Amino acid sequence: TAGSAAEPIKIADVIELSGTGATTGTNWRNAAAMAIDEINAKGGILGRQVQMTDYDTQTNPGVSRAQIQKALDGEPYVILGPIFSGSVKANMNLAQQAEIPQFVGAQAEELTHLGDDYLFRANLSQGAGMAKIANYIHDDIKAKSIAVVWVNNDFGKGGHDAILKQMASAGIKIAADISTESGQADFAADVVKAKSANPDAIFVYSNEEESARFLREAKKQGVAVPLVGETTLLGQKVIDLAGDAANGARGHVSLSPDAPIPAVQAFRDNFKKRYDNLPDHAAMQAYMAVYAIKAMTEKLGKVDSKALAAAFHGGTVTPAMEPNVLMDASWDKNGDVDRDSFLAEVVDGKQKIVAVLPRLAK
Amino acid sequence: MTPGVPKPVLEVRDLHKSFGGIGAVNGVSFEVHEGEILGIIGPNGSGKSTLFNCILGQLRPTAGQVTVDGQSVTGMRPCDLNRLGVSRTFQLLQVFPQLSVRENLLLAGQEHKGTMLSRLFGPRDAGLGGASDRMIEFFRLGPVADQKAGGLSYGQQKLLDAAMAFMGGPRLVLLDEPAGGVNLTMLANLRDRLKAINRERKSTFVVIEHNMEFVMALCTRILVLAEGRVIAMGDPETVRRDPDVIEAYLGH
Amino acid sequence: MTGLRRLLAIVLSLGAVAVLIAAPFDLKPYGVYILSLWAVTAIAVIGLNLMIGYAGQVSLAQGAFVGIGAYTTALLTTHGVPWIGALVASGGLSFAIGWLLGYPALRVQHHYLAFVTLAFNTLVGLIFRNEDWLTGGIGGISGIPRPSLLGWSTNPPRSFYLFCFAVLLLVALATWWLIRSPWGRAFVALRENPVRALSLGVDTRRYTLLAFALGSGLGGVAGALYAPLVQFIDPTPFGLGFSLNLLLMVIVGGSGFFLGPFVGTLVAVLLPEWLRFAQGYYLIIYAALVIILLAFCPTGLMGLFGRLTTALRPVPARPAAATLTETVP
Amino acid sequence: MAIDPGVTLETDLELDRVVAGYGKMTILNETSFRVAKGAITTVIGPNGAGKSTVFKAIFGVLPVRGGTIRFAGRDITNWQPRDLLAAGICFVPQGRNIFPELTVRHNLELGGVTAPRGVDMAARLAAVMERFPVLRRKADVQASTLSGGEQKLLEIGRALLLEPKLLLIDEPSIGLSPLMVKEMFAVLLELRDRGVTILMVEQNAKSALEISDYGLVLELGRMRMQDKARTILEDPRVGQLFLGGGLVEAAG
Amino acid sequence: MGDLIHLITAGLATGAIYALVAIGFVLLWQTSQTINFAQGQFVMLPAFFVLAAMKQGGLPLWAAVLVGIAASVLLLGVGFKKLIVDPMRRHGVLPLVIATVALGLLLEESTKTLFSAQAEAFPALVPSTTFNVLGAPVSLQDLSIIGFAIVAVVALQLFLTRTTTGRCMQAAAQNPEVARILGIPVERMILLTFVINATLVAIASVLISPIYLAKFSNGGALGVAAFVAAIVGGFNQIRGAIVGGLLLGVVSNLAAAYISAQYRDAIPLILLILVILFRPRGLAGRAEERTV
Ligand SMILES: Nc1ncnc2c1ncn2[C@@H]1O[C@H](COP(=O)(O)OP(=O)(O)OP(=O)(O)O)[C@@H](O)[C@H]1O
Ligand SMILES: Nc1ncnc2c1ncn2[C@@H]1O[C@H](COP(=O)(O)OP(=O)(O)OP(=O)(O)O)[C@@H](O)[C@H]1O
Ligand SMILES: [Mg+2]
Ligand SMILES: [Mg+2]
Repeated sequence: TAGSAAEPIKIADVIELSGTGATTGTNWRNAAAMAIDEINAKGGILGRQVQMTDYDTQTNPGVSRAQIQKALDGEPYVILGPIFSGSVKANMNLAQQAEIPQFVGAQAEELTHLGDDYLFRANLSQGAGMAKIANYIHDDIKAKSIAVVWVNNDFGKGGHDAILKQMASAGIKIAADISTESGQADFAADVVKAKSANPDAIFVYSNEEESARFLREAKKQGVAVPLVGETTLLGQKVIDLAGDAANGARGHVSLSPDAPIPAVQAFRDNFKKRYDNLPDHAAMQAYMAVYAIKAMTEKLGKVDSKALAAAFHGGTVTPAMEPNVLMDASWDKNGDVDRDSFLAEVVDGKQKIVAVLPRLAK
Repeated sequence: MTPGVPKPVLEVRDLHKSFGGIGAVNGVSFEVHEGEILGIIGPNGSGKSTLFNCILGQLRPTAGQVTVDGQSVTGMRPCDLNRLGVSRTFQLLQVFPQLSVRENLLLAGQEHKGTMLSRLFGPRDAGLGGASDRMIEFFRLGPVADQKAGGLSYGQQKLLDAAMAFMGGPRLVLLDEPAGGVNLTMLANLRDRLKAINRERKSTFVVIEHNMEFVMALCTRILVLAEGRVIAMGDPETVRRDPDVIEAYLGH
Repeated sequence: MTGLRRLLAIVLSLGAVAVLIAAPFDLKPYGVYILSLWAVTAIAVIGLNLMIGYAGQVSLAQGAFVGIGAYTTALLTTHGVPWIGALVASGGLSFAIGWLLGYPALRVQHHYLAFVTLAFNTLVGLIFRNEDWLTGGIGGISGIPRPSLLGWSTNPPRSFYLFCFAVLLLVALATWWLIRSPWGRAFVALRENPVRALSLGVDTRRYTLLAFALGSGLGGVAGALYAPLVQFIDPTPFGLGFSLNLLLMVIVGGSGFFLGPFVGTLVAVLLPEWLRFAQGYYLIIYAALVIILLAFCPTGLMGLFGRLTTALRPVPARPAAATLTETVP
Repeated sequence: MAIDPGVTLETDLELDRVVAGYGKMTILNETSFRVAKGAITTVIGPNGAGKSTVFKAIFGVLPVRGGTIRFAGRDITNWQPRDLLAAGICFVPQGRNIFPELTVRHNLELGGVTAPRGVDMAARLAAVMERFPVLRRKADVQASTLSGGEQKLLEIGRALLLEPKLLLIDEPSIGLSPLMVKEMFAVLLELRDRGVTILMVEQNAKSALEISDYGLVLELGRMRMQDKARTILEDPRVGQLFLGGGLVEAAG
Repeated sequence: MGDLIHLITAGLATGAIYALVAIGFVLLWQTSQTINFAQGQFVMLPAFFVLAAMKQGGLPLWAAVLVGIAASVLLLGVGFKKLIVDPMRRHGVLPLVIATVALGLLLEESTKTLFSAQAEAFPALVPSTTFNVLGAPVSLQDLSIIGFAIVAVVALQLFLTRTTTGRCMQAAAQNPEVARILGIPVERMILLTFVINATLVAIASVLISPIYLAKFSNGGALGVAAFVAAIVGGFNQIRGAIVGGLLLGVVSNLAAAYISAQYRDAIPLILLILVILFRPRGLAGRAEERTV
């Protein structure tokens, strides 16, 4: 995987560019591409240019496996993606066999407990995220019971299971457990159900446009209790789509382009300028992952996949090493990442960060 | 006339068929004895084809009984009836357009040969090669034997349709206007062939036809339908002279 | 099929077989994987072609049957049942369910039937997703072992490909025999003129159900190979999209042609891969090409092949009949 | 219903060495004949001779590969049906040619879509229904539910709506009861007397030739004989080959 | 009780959307015997034309809408008919079905690549004011959709059955050869069909998108739902689209609320199967023709 200084460093981006995951996948790809262009413009990594190739998984595990295989045939330095846990499960062992580190956007809890020491998360696991949500609901909202509205797909199911676990341990009662479909248009039934269970809060965990539609329907039906979300619900995209129906939505944001950090906001603006839409958290993950790889590689002083994987276990990257990693981030022995995260609330059409939650491990 | 064989091959008892309340067949009864050739004539829309469709299970009769060899077959599926040796032709062309003429004939016969298994593992032509060749020969379809049936002329398709009805070696055949569009000379052969089969195999025919020459020359007995009712029945000459028949059907 | 055409077809197919056996030895693992995927998918498409191309029974549920086969195999083999057993179970189960799914076809045809099967496909998908206790739900089933037969492990990509290809060959030969037997003729009769067929003693009900069961059964067989190929399954791949894609392969290859499925699958599996150089545009180009292809040969690639070979054939003789000039017999 | 050979008859329709066929197969091989104006000409010939093909070629349904077709002095080779209708030619094809899911009335009306503005369609429609009362009785049922013969009547009626100058009619008698055949022939004769040219194919050749002025024998896509209908009718070889010589005696 | 009424009204609103899309299917079937699997995408696309006309062209909404309709008539009407339908019509339904499946993919991918992979908010023609009906909130948008769907259905039904042109269109579909022999301009009739369809989808798109949001991937699910609606209602009667659509909308809401959220999508499909098996012509459809 090393190679002479002449040839570029190859990064394989195996990601959801079509199928149900296309939206986040595209965000991820765009951010990664942007990061790499920036890096190359500044002279690359250790003086070598970086070259990224996209492999579309079509949000289909079988295809993702084929694409990882293809990527590996090209002998890349690292692999970025995929985001969907199913795809990761289908292809992670190939990367492991080839001993190539793989940075995934997948949040499913189990992934990092399968003893794969080449798998790294670019984002908090749902476990970690939900733990913070649980505290928030318990301490700040002081809810005794909540309704959980989740999208019944790869992404939502994992979150659903995680939050239920957390709620159980926090002793908060689940008033209603409502599964919704991705691409669902009419949330009347779900809001009715959530309302009639009269909980202290409603936890909404779904994709962007579905979240927006839910917020609108909730407003239409005049839901009074707080609508709590994790990351997506508070993203600028959802706010734009939902209009003023989004105001008052609150919750935890694992990564936010609106974080009160200059570097983050610079990133957001560049991205907006380049792609004429706002980055979502997937975009940030990818962007930060690429720079983390850069930072760690330069720290190592050599381009060596195996060494890189080793270095990331228990390793930390900081803006001091490379400003564009945006925030401190450290990976544990399982490959789980840990970062500061935020509590936010939507106030007249903008996401407002109300608190920064420190890393668990500090 | 027919030899007085006691049990009728086909017996229709008080058959009714109505569509949305409007009766197409209103209480038709008749018997056909072994070796008979019964002609059915009647004005357009008098219920002849509907009668056939009810006898053969294509349509479910509103009321009435149909028996073949004394066994009730009312509501029996056409394919089971066909396996009992009852076959038919349709008034409107009914061939398998994408299959060659020969394939059409093989298909027409294959379900009468062997078992499901032998049809899967047995010979491709189900041992009907000879039979189909003879049919092709007789109906002058030789030149088009390997053409797709859909590409045949109207008359040729009509003949193929008739040929198919005979592939299974049936005992009772119901023909719905076999003469329509068939060249007169071929028709003469057809008539002779029907008579021959009827004589040799003692097989029985019921023929719907508007071509009176053909009917008169072929049939041993004629049944006249009008508005779904039998208005006359008897030997060709009597029927031909029957004033009602002349009024309703033949014209002066 | 005329002698010339048959000869050409046979020569081509023998050549193809030889190439396909030799292929994996100078391909990277990825190429081998794609070839295996082709072989597996082709089996499902052969089944679908049997239903649509021959018996004229439109099914939009073939994807679901691949899924049923895949899940059955995954569940059994991960619980220690040998693959052969799983294969029989997968095929058998799909056959049985296919038989049941055939019943609607006795009442309705064409687009109505298509939508019954479409609904069925979605229902199966929902069961895969929601019945965690059985199917692992969205989490899916991972760690599916690849079979080893009489000590020969098919774990390495090449071996597994050859294994899939062998199964494909067997299926192909069986189908070839079937469609040329009187059964095949009866299937075509269903497609061409069920009313007439019925009056000729063809038990259309039995043959319809058989067509469904056999076609779906092959779907199951494909599934039994798909599971160990990917070694992980979840509900996503077996949705309506997959069924439509399988249908696409039948039509693009040429429905009602024996070789259609092989060609159609090749196009649908390989073309997107070849086009990946076009990065973000590859699916656009792929879709456009499919449309263009169908616009130029709606009867599919085999139909085109047929047209080309007929062009080589001599002009058919004008059908003769009795003539005035010839003396009367 | 005798024909008067005396009347002066100029040519109305002329085929000159017309070549046409299906796919690679040539059916019409330099077929030439003339059709007299204001007369009934009947084409006879064995099944598959190419009679319907001639009609399809004339009416632009089948591309003409060679030769020319002239009507009223104009070259109409490969014209579109729409233009032929405008030129006053109507075509009643062989077989079943209806719009199954439309009502009988609407089926009829569609026969007149190309009629020039002014004409009073309602009146003509009434006239046709007068002629074939069954069409009035069933005016509002789906055409597909008509009996075979009734469907044919529907087609014939439909062709009369435009009051054509030249009527091409392919085996109109198929499926019609003798009474209806008489009626239909009567209609044709009336049309002729109004100066309409009629070119008809009939397998029911004897009755057809009896009302025709001219006969025309087509065989293997070639015109073999063309003469006064009576002459053709009496030609022994024609009788043997195409008029089922045998049939006559047998029935006689 | 209030809940029930609310579920029903909301269901009717969504149902109207399905109906609006379903009309296209039924129309295409009745007047050209074609099935368009890209119908969902057809409804998804015009919204983006409008957005583009507003963003790039800087037009006001109403002008942009006209542009959208024009574009869709051109592309999804004339273009679709000439480039895709014509070559395949003669070869039965299946090749066209597949071609339209591919077309659906083409439209989705192009929209994703050329416009945006993300959902876009879409400006509403009618204000989104809501008022109460029996204690259930109903928005003006919902009403406008139901209204338009009903108008479209009635208009088309009259056009097809009462006018000669309408009947010529049906004739051209049921028996093109004979239609040609009678001098019916078959090609023009079919073109007309697709132009009408294109106009319908464009208007549908504009009405739906403010609620549905404009997104490249909206088409698939919408298309299938509309299909189901069309079949349930009756594939050979325009009015079937309304019946099926509204029924479907209500049923899926009630199913989600009272039967099973996880299997909410299953209930309408089971309904579909039952309808097909026991009333193949559909709830509002016409009986099929005589077969023998
Ligand atoms: N499916 C149907 N629905 C409604 N009416 C029908 C149906 N089938 C037949 N009929 C009516 O029943 C009557 C008898 O039809 P049938 O086809 O039996 O007449 P037929 O005696 O065969 O006439 P032809 O000699 O013209 O063939 C006709 O008036 C026809 O309109
Ligand atoms: N669509 C077609 N495709 C291929 N061959 C055809 C087609 N139609 C007719 N033929 C062939 O052309 C020849 C003449 O057919 P045509 O229909 O003109 O015969 P015809 O004289 O009308 O016979 P009939 O008296 O039976 O109607 C026949 O041999 C037939 O096989
Ligand atoms: Mg009849
Ligand atoms: Mg003819």
